[in-house]
Amino acid sequence: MVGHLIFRLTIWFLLTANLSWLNILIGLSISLLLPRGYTNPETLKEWLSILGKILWAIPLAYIEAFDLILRPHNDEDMVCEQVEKKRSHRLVFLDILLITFTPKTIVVKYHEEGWYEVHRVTRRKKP
Amino acid sequence: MSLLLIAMILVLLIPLYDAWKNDNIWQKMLAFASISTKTAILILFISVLRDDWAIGIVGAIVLTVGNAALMLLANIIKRMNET
Amino acid sequence: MNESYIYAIAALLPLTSIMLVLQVNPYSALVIRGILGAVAALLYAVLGAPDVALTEALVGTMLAITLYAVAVRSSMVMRLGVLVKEGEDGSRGELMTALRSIVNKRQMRLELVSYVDKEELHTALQDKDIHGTCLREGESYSIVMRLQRLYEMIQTELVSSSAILTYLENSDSQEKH
Amino acid sequence: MMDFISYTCLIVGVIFWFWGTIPLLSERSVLFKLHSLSVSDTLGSMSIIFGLLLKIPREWPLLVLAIVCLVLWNTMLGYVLAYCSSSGEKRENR
Repeated sequence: MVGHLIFRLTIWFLLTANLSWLNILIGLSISLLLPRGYTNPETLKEWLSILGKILWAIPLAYIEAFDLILRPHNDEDMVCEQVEKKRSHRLVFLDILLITFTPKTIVVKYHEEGWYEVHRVTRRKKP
Repeated sequence: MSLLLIAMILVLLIPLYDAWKNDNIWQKMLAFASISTKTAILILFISVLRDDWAIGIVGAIVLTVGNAALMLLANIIKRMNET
Repeated sequence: MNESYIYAIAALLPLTSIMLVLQVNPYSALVIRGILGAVAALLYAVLGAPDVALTEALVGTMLAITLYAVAVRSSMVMRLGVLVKEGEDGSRGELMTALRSIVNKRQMRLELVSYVDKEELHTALQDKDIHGTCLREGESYSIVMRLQRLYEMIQTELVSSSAILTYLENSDSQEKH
Repeated sequence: MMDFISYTCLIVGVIFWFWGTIPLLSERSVLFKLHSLSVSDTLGSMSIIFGLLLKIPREWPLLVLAIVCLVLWNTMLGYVLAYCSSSGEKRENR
């Protein structure tokens, strides 16, 4: 509930960049009026851990990108990654986002039973 | 700055050529995705170059809308191939 | 004017539009239409018309593409009525493959619509639910087409000996596909 | 100093663009091209926007919004394209 409100207000203020009373009022009413779907609540701890992961993913992605540029990766393969079951939709979304964001891995498919099909590029192994 | 802009326009030509030459529909979609992002970034770049807020907002919205349209189109083309 | 890059960007628009006109496959044309929309939005924004650019991005890229996709999907199709009990295997499968390749050459799809008995099949043909029917008659198949264009197209190109093609003379056959 | 960092970011971004877009012309699979496109379109563009942000800090709300949009949408687009292009043949019941 509060999370939704903060998220929408942030986007509103970034978009309008205006902190007058009228604008705050309009933003508040819009973010209250917009419909929201039902989601099961997550604990604060899960959110903090995923936030940390997101912040860490950005430098990691750049490191991987430089690795790709400097040492060409020419081989590709598919792996399956196991994650814990019974996660809420938003956390699954963030998981997929994190895996796809790093340039070496892309989630191809998500199965309900709790594992992802991940496509990776690797360096060609010498036989 | 102007030189960088010319380089960016040159990069934009690569996916254009690819979209023209490549016959596979998914390769064309990749080129479209690339062009859609690149044009949005170009709009943002020019807005900063000219210090124009209105153009910048258009850039941010084009970034969102272009990608949303791509997702719709990708899903529709996937359905086409199924039937 | 010292902003020479404007000319470079302006040159992209005719380039993409020529690309769009030269496309043959409707789906490729859709994708190129999206590219044209993106490039047009860029040009409009550069020339100092953010409102036009916004409209082009919203309508030209998103709405038009979706509507065109739905239109292409529902119109570029040949619906052929068949009976459920005549299975897809054997000679009919071969016939359908031949038909499909003929139709695909013109960027269309072949859609098989199954019906339970002959009565339903004929009503569907009369009601213009389907473009033609395919029925087993002894060893061979008889294909009845309702539209003249489709009939001529299949007649000139279908070389299969196991099918007899007929054109259904209708009272109001001016309707174009 | 600020100018130097911003130009570095911009040039790195453009180099990423070049590096990631050139594989489009090669004869590789869609997924492989998607990897290099995610380098160029997400990371390179982020770098370019960050360079612009340092250049004109006055427009920060818009550029931060652009970065957030870019990360979210481009990454989701990569997933959607990978999903749709790989399961084009297989029938998917949803």
